[in-house]
Amino acid sequence: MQKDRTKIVLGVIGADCHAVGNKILAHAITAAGFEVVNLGVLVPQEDFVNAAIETDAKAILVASLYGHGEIDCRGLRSRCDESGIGDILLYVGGNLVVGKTDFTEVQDKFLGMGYDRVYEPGILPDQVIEDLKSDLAKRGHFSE
Amino acid sequence: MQKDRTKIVLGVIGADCHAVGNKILAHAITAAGFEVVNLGVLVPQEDFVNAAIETDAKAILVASLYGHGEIDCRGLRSRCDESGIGDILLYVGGNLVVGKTDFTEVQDKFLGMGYDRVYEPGILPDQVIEDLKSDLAKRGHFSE
Amino acid sequence: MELKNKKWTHDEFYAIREDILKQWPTGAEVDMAEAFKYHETIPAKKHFAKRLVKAKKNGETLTQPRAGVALINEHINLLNFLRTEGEADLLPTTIDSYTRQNQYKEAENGIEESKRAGRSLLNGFPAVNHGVAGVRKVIESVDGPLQVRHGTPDARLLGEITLAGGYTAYEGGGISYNIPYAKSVSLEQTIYDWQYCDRLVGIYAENGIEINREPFGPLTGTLVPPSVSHSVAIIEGILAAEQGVKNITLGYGQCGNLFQDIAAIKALEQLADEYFAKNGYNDCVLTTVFHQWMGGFPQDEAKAFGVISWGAAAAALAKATKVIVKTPHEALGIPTKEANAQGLKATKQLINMLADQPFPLSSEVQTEIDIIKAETRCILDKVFELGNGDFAKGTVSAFAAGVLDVPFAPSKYSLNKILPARDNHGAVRLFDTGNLPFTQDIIDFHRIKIEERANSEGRKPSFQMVIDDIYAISKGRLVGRPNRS
Amino acid sequence: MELKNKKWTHDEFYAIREDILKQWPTGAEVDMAEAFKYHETIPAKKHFAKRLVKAKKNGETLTQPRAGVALINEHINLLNFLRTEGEADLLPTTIDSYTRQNQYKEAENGIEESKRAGRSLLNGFPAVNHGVAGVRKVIESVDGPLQVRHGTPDARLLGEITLAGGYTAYEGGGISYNIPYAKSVSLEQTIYDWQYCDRLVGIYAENGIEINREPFGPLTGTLVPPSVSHSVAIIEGILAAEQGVKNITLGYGQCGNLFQDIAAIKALEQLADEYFAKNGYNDCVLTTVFHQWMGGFPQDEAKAFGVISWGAAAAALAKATKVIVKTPHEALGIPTKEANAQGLKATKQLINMLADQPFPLSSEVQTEIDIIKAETRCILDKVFELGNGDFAKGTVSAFAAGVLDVPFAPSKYSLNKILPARDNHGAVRLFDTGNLPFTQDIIDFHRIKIEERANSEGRKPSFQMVIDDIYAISKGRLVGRPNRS
Ligand code: B12
Ligand code: B12
Repeated sequence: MQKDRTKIVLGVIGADCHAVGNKILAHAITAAGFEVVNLGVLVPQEDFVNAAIETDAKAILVASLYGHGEIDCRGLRSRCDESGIGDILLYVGGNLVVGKTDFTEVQDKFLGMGYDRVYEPGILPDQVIEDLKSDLAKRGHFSE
Repeated sequence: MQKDRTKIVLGVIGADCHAVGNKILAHAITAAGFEVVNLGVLVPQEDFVNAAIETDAKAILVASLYGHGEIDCRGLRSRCDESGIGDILLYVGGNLVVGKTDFTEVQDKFLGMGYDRVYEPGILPDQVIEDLKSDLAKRGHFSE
Repeated sequence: MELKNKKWTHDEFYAIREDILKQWPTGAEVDMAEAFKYHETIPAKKHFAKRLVKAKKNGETLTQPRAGVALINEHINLLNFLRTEGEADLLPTTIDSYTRQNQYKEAENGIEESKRAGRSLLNGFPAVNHGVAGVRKVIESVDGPLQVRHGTPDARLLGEITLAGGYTAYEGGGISYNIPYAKSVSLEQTIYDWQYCDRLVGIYAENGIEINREPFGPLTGTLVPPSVSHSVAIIEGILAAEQGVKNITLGYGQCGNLFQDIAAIKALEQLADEYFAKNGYNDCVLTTVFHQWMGGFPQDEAKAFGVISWGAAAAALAKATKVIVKTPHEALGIPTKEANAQGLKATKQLINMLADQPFPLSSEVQTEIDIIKAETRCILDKVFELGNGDFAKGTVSAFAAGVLDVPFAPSKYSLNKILPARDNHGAVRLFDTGNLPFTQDIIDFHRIKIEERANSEGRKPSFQMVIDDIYAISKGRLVGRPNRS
Repeated sequence: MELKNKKWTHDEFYAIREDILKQWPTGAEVDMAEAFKYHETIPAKKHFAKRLVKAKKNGETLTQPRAGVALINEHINLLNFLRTEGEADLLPTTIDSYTRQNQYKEAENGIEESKRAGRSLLNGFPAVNHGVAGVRKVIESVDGPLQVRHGTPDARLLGEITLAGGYTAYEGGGISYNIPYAKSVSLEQTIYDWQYCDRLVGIYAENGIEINREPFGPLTGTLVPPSVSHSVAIIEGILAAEQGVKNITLGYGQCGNLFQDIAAIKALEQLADEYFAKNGYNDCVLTTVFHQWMGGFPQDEAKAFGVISWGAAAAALAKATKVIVKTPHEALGIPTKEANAQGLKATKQLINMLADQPFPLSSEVQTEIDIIKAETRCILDKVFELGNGDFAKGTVSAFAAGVLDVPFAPSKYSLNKILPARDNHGAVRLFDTGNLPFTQDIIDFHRIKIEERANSEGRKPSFQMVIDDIYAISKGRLVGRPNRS
């Protein structure tokens, strides 16, 4: 049983220590039937990529709450390309930029960085899980 | 003594019943050495004019708090002209229009109606008294 | 007409009704029998009285804004916005000031000017001019319980039209809509005219239609001591009950000291039950309304949010049945619908956060309850005595004698002998008790409280202290200390 | 290095100082002797420690924001705006997160990017990169007491530079800036590194320069029970005092239940006095700081104002020496200077309105004080025992054993066995007391309180209840009731 569960890498990027959302997401996504590889907080880009390769994960969920997301999240997609997992799902969410900012702006910026989905501050896990399931189903990585 | 004191007509115009500011103004202006002819609240335009004529007042202070000032205060100046007291000082103050509005707009509107001074919401009596003294002094109606 | 607190017969009522409906053309639209049928079509969830009863049962505190504009569609949009965006539990229709003074021509003119200007030049909704049909547009397009809120000495035609139009709650009273709102209308007149409104509501009740009535609690909204407003509220409640009103909400305007505010609501509930029972009105449902600070507000919006939130907290801790909400625009002008919704949302947040926190009666609160009840009994019993057992007659004589007296009131029928000021903890006391029929103990209590403060400020009690208190909250404080404001 | 709670000798201190100053080029600018002279030129009114002492004496509650941007001039403008427009009594300099992790290269990059972007891309002020000279520009251009606020496990270089630069207050501690802010830095390491900072402040004190120190009270800011944060605060206070710190402010993050919040501040004062005396630190001035709700905020600004105002009210009624203020932008992003000033003004309005209202210790408050003190004593005495009379050693073992445990902490050195949840009145209790060394009575007390709530919600206590509580305030409530959120 354990081994059929789709693996998801989860972590909070850069020098960011916000842990509460991370713990809740891990709890909720696990409960939803995935196997969560939770790297916790303060995670450098390379750790996300390495964990994904080692565990053959199908998606990387990057959180950035503290405002440096703009700087920290750049280049993760190309890192994945270089490491041969260019097609992996990349989600990003949290409070991505410094300051209260119009979200569509932020979304375009991060979509431009190569993330497949960009989430508004305070989004609930249910939404994320729903998206994960449909995106992975499309890719044949998930079936209920 | 009583009779040398310059007379000031004070009242709240139209269907407006806001009495607190009126009482405080009457108290402060009296304390400042004027004789206040206080018409109180709910005062029609003609009463202001008649009171001014009867008492040979040198200024009329019109208050409008409740928002209808724009409608109620129009035409008071011409009424004064017609009654032969066209040169009397006219001040207006309170919350003159409906809604939180840029004051310079409001000021122009009421200066245009022929008021000599227009006051912002919540102005303190001291300011009013200072203006009264200098305006009346210019006209030779007041000396300390 | 001889004024007495006695239920009008149908003959007395219908004898004058014709003339009232003739005061403005739209009066002709009123057909009571048809109105009763119309009310039966109003769903329970839009029924004001029923919603209050439910809230009282569940210990809820409901939010209600003030709001009204000149034109029907704009008014509908405004109310729906406050309901959805502002999460308001109860909705108002605030009536404009011309209508309040029965100046329907001026109101008509205000409607025309508003159409031309493309913005409301009236400070409320001119319901009489819009008539029964216009009012029903509002009732039918707004999803929530609706109340008429005004300030009308003679509100008989307004009552006929708005109730026939489908409103299920009607604010006002012969004292509370005269003394703070009028200058030279006699109390005999307004109490008599409001007996008509109460009787009208009574007749609706006789026909199975429950309309909520709410005397206007805060009066002049400025440093009114609880016992003064409580006396007026209870008298108006009794006058309404006598005419057959069954669902009554008694009000109080926040003074700002937490213990006094909580005590005021508790004392109001207890006194009302006591005096209603004593006078044989045992089948009325009584609820309470707490008004967020009704005096001068700070112009700064963030500071206004502070005042609003403190009012919300006090209302929730006092467990009032509903709270009337102010807005961050209060000091400057009639709020935009957005500002109005903001006041409602800040209030809702606090009420929800405090809903789970009971506030047991501390000894401080109990002391305040005791003094408020003692003072109110002094006043009410004296009023009763002056009226030889008739609260209507007694009220007229009581105001003449200063036994009832409202600070800063514009009406010449209020002696204005009493002067309120805050004590050293910010509770509203009396610097001058005027002719209020207080016992010597109570008079001394107030003197000592004011002296306590005066000493701590190193000045003598004076009218300046009263003025400082009037400005204090708008200047960012509760007590108007000399050096600080 | 062997960790012990023992005042470092000058030799021990200076032995490692060279290397620390070499961690980044700007370290070379630090000249302590010159710094002492510089501090003597700082006027008393800009002196943080002195202002706190005065406030404690007068029973004031001072307001302080969080604020920091990447560039010096922008930072100066920001602080002056918060002082004048926001009426802030005390000012901060919030340090960016790269500096907090000693990533000075990334900080440099952030400065460059911010210059290019014309807006701050850093979430704080990178004081190390700006160096002593840069810091002094701030000190000299801002009229108010200034504190460094950060979250830095190894804050030695930051301390050297900012104190030499003229800051008179320094937040942080070896536990409170590790457990909530780090993942895999050992407590031996951070406690040791913070002994350096405390010793540095002690050396300033030896030279007649009083610097205020403040352990970070709220920890993870999310449902932290008072006894847990009090234990950490008092331990860090003692560790600081041992190194010669004389002016200490102990902190607490609002939980939301009024009685628990007031009790928490009172208990913190009483416990601190007790344990400082017991351990022979009799010449420290202790003050308190109350943090407005540190967990998830509502995104709606009006609702945020409600939360802010409630925090202001609790701080004022608890008579904390200062309150750290949130802003209406909290849920979404670092606030603009305007939003920051709004939070300050709403808070100031409430503090002023409540300043005159004493809140006597009701029996409800006293009960909370008693339970908080009993719990905290259990923890502190066990820590002391585990360290064989040494709080530094004891802390390390206590965290390993779960005797000290911080909910939701990212650090692997916190067991994360305890689970907090609100009781039926919204007070924060423990749904799972983990390995906290509580007596059976206390464990039962928590169990009963949680069961009370679970029953009223008709569900079993579960982790879902904890999650519901984490979201509750951001969803407009205090207690995360199932059907309501
Ligand atoms: C609690 C808190 C803290 C605690 C964190 C304790 C801990 N270790 O976890 C403490 C006090 C230590 C703290 C510190 C700081 N914080 Co902080 N903090 C918060 C706060 C108030 C709540 C965060 C939280 O726990 N929310 C509850 C959880 C459940 O929700 P969440 O974190 O938003 O996560 C949910 C969603 O966002 C989503 N989600 C999150 N990540 C992802 C990722 C993916 C892929 C997806 C799909 C979804 C998703 O799912 C989660 C579950 O619903 C927020 C403001 C707010 N939200 O009200 C500020 C906030 C995040 N902090 C902020 C800042 C700046 C800091 C500091 C830098 C200090 C400072 N300058 O003020 C430091 C950071 C230090 C560091 N190195 O990171 C800012 C960020 C500003 C910005 N982005 O512009 C915020 C927004 C406050 C503010 N407005 O200034 N903070
Ligand atoms: C107390 C109050 C009431 C009390 C009044 C009791 C009484 N009889 O006095 C009650 C509750 C009865 C009341 C009723 C209404 N009110 Co009212 N009320 C207020 C409130 C909260 C305070 C007014 C006050 O006493 N201030 C204290 C005194 C000392 O200050 P002041 O009145 O501003 O006067 C000072 C200065 O303005 C200046 N000044 C005033 N007049 C003049 C004139 C001159 C020539 C000069 C030089 C200076 C000057 O000097 C005074 C002393 O410093 C204000 C809002 C606020 N300011 O916070 C609303 C406010 C004035 N009311 C308002 C309204 C609309 C009403 C109502 C129509 C009900 C409604 N729709 O909400 C009714 C009016 C009924 C009627 N027919 O007039 C609005 C007006 C809106 C607008 N202009 O856009 C306000 C601004 C509230 C709001 N934002 O909606 N109100």
